[in-house]
Amino acid sequence: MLLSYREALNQAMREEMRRDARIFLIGEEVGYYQGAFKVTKGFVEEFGPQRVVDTPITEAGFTGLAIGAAMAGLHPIVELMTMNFGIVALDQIVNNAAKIRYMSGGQLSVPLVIRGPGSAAHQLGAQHSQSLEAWFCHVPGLKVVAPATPHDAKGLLKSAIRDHNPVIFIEAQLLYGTKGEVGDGEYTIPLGQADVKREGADVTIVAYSKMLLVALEAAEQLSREGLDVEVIDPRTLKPLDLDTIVASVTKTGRLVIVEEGWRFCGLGAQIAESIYSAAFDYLDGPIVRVTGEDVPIPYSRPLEDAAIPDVARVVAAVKSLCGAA
Amino acid sequence: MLLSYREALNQAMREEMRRDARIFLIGEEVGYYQGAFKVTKGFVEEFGPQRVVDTPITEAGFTGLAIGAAMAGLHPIVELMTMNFGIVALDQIVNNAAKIRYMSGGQLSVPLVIRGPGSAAHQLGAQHSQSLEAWFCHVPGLKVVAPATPHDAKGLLKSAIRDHNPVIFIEAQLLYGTKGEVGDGEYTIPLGQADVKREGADVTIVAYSKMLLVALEAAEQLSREGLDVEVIDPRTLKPLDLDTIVASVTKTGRLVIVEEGWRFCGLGAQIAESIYSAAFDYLDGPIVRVTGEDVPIPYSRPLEDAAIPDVARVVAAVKSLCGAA
Amino acid sequence: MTDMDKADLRSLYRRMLLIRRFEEKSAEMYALAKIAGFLHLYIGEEAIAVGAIDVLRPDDYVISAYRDHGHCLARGSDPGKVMAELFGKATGLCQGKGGSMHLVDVQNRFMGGYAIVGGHIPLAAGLAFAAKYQKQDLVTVCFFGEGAVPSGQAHEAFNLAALWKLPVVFICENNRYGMGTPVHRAVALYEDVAEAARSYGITAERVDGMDVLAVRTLMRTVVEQVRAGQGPCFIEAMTYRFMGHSMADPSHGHYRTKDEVEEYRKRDPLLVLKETMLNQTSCSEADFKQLEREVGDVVAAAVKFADESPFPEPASLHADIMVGD
Amino acid sequence: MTDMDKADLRSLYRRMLLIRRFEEKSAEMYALAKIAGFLHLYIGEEAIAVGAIDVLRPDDYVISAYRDHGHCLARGSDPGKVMAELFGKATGLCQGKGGSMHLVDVQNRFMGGYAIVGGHIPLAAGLAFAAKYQKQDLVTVCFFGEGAVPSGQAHEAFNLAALWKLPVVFICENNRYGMGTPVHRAVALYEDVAEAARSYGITAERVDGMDVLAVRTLMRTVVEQVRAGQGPCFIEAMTYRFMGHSMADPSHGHYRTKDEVEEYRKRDPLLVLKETMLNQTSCSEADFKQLEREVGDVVAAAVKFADESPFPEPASLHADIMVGD
Ligand SMILES: Cc1ncc(C[n+]2csc(CCOP(=O)(O)OP(=O)(O)O)c2C)c(N)n1
Ligand SMILES: Cc1ncc(C[n+]2csc(CCOP(=O)(O)OP(=O)(O)O)c2C)c(N)n1
Ligand SMILES: [Mg+2]
Ligand SMILES: [Mg+2]
Repeated sequence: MLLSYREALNQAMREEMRRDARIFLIGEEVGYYQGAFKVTKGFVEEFGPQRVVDTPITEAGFTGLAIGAAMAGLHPIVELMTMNFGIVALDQIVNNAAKIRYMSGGQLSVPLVIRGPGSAAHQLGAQHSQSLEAWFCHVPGLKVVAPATPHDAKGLLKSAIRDHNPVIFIEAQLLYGTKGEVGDGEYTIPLGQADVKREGADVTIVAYSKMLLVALEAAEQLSREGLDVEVIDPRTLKPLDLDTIVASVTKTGRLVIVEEGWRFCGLGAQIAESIYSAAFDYLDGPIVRVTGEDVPIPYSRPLEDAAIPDVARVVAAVKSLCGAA
Repeated sequence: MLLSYREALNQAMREEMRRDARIFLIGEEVGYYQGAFKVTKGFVEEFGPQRVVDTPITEAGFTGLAIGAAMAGLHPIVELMTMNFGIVALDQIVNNAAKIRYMSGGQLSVPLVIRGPGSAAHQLGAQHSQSLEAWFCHVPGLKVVAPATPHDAKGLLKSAIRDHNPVIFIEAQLLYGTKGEVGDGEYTIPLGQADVKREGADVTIVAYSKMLLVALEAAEQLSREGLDVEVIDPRTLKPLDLDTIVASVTKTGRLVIVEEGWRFCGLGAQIAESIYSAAFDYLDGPIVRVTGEDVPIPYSRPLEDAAIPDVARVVAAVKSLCGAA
Repeated sequence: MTDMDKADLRSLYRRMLLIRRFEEKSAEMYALAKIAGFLHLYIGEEAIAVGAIDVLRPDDYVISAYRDHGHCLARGSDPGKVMAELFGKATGLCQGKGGSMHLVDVQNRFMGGYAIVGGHIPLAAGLAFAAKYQKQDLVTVCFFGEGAVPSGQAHEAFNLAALWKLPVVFICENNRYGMGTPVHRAVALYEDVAEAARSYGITAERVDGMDVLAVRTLMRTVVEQVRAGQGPCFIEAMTYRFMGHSMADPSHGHYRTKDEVEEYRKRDPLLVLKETMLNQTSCSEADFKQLEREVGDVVAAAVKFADESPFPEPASLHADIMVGD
Repeated sequence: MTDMDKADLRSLYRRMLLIRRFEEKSAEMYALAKIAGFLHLYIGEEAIAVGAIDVLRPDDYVISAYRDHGHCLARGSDPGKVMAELFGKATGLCQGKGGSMHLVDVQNRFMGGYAIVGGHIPLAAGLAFAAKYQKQDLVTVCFFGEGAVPSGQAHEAFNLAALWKLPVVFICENNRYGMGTPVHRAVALYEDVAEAARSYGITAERVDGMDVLAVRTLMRTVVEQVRAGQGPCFIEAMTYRFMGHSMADPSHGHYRTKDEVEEYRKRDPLLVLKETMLNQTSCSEADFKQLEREVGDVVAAAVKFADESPFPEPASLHADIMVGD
């Protein structure tokens, strides 16, 4: 079935909400407005305003409320209009959602999905274009998922909803309209499993979310120049499926990591460090990172383009690593 | 002059506030209470409540207020009672302090120091024991400083206050009482310069804040076992003085990074990745990280001890790296 | 109104008309993809910005949210530079780095537009704090929507402003909707939004935000009081946005009816003032034609300037992150 | 009070006395370093927890901040397990992972103590939301200090609770100080803290928090209303803490005089109730001696249990972070 990423998310939530009445959706404009990006189209009509809850602009308040509801046995899906607004709810996410189970010695749990688009879209400016996955990944007690394709989006969101832990589920505005084949009927994809999106022998690229599409395009271009690129999508960023990446690097000896977020202390640094540790002797040379520039994202199009990885930069990075530049 | 870390900070701020009337201090209990950890002892008496401003428990509010005041030409020092409470002010720090200069195309600047103790003390529990430097370091537009000694604390705090940018200045409760020689009279230490705290030829340890003391003790112990350890304190975490670390690693060929924060996506991952990139061919083996465990910090003493790096673990890491375990 | 002569009224009208025509042109330019990102139009609300800002001194501070074109233009910014900013050009107010939501014009004491709902309200308190600290009799005026009133950051700022009697005027532009959410689903005491401020002991008044003269008259009194040191004031200006929330949102949408929009359009602030001028001064239709021509020329020139201006050099990507870069 | 017989009054007194003696013993144990971290005593405020919780059903939810021993014990937790938690022992309520500030006892529907000021108030709204969602007629009672009232998270939660008529009772324990800050320097409308809630249309009342019968009487009415679905209520309970803010803070400090403390001690809630019992029932001094003996035995047993219990195994460090670990 050919679906858009948006439709895949919509289906995943719809199926799960039909299955389990404890699941409810809460966030700004999720109901009558059908979602700021129309991900929850038709939800309030099907499930009613009790289960599709429009909120005032109070992310700390309603995220905290969702956590409290989860402690009491419900299973909330919090939609953040964009992940940027997670910053004002971060205390709730980090100090409550992530820690309550541990602090209570296992008495409580917080089954909760917090989802919404991360990363830049087109020219949304510095406060609306952030890729904050490294922050979330740093925090014990959270799982972090960032699917790139409609198929993965659906299967992973269903797993995230069925998980008994707080899961940060990062989408992307520029992915909502992208289309892809989605498995028929009920299916889930386990959290914590990477996917080899393209097999290759010469060099490995790790990329996730929007950047997966960039990496695949780069791989395509490189294949025309005779380079056989393997592309791995971790899909779940935490817990990270290191084994799949290690297996690939053991084969190719070369690794490029692509991420849209800021370079310094980005997730790619951790992936690199983990791979160096696990596969030092298999690496032919240093791992190369292609990342967002360490700048607040500028509004102007040419500057924004310069701040975010693109196909040309990934191609150049791979070539330089393969000594083919 | 032998001073405690606490006294060194007190002197630095006192000297700067005497020098420049635009500098004011703001935070919870900084005035009449003399600071929750008594860092600002005597300030309200000397500078008056106009310049030593006690606040309600509203970190987002008063941090934002300080940023606004900085935009209007003042130079605030925000004391966060502990860096943990920076989470509720993070939107102000990340979206306003760090971005306003850039978004305004250089029209505005935000000269501001946000300081307070990071990391665990003894048994403060999961919400009060966090080491969040990796988050701050991830954000373009912020400088991040974390001195370990009274001398560095004074010289770096004075530089931070004189800087025209937002600086996150991370102290530690368990350092406040530690003593050390502090330079006489006026001095500053430039931001962005690491310090070789101990010279050695066999292996390099990078450690900062509280962990520097752990590293130095480990080095001492290792020297009795014949291992000559070089210990580097970056002091400023961002911008990071990579050159000093690279120079050391070029000499020793081995690197251990010690940090108290959570392992996954911790600052040490970035330091490691940078060093692998810059000095891959000089490394005899993978860099070893000694980090806090990826758990919310538990209250119970034996568990807390198990969660945080100590001398024994640093010693063991160095030995394993040097094949002397 | 008695104190205003024909020239004064003409000037008010001209400023409102400029905002109106400027934004209509922006919408066109958005359709032509000359402008991108989120574009929030102020059409229908012009009387608030123009009436409120008219009574300020040039050195008073003004700060706003993301719906900021009106405030910026009312403050006297060069329409060419504003349009160039929307185009993302190097000649824009912020050299293209800010964009529509982050206009800043420090020369005109327009301290910026901010895009995290509620996040700029503490900044306003800080500007006012700085004025008071420096014993300057400056007033800060802070604009925001009724959707920001429930946000925690707004409340923390209200409390600080009240506690410290800061010279700030909070102007809540109650246009009845925050995106698709009507005020009664966002603010518990929606029938009297100003009660939020009164609960801090802040003087609060409601005004007809479609009547520029009413806004101006109230503001004159309020600003006088605030400047005299009587502490903050809050104004709830009742208004309506004629267009969608942003260019991504249809002008009426599901959340309100066409009829409702048409009803409010009858009280278009331009019509309201025009009627007064026709009835109570010697103004004729010819005068309004003349104004249209003048304003049309200004807007056309602004577009021409923006269009012909160069995009920023890629090299500027890393400029102006930090002072001293 | 008319409805309470001697046995009821005795039971209230006994519970207050248990909290008092338990905490006095905790302070001793802190001095002996059996307990560490921050220890915040509730001494002087016992009437609020006991009076409020007395009218609840076993399945109602209670949630609190870091000064939580009183609420936890009043809710019926085993003093041995509470003391063991303070000792950091494996037999503690949270197996030593929570500590004094994070007591949790789900069996008794004590949903936890939280240490970020204001951060648990949204959780309370969530517990109440869950009850309403599941059509359970449960009430949630949320305790916090007056210092939390200005916090943004509190306000966001108040608004949501009011907007959605959630069955939650907010109990503000106004002990006049937040650490060293008197309420008039923290809350703009300090003479009527409850106005904060009224501005959301929340019914709010003030009560003498030193009089357990007054608290109980008011709570009975309030809980009935809330349970009947009339929406949230707010209670400002006027009280005083006889000890320092925490064990790190001297019992009077610079911010208040010994005389002031002595003055308030005359209205010690234990004395107040004792007087009533002596005057209005057949209770004699002998009854109180008997109660002291009983409670003394319970506390001694709790200490013995805690002391003899084992510390958690190091292996438990990584347990209970996630469900399914
Ligand atoms: C913290 C935060 N949450 C959500 C948003 C998305 N958002 C942008 S504007 C808006 C509505 C604001 O409404 P209001 O304050 O009434 O202003 P108006 O747009 O009506 O002028 C929302 C939800 C945001 N920018 N910031
Ligand atoms: C967000 C946050 N800021 C600061 C603190 C430090 N702190 C802990 S308790 C406290 C005072 C709280 O006073 P109040 O709410 O009146 O409660 P009380 O201690 O009087 O019971 C402060 C400032 C904190 N825990 N959380
Ligand atoms: Mg609005
Ligand atoms: Mg208090």
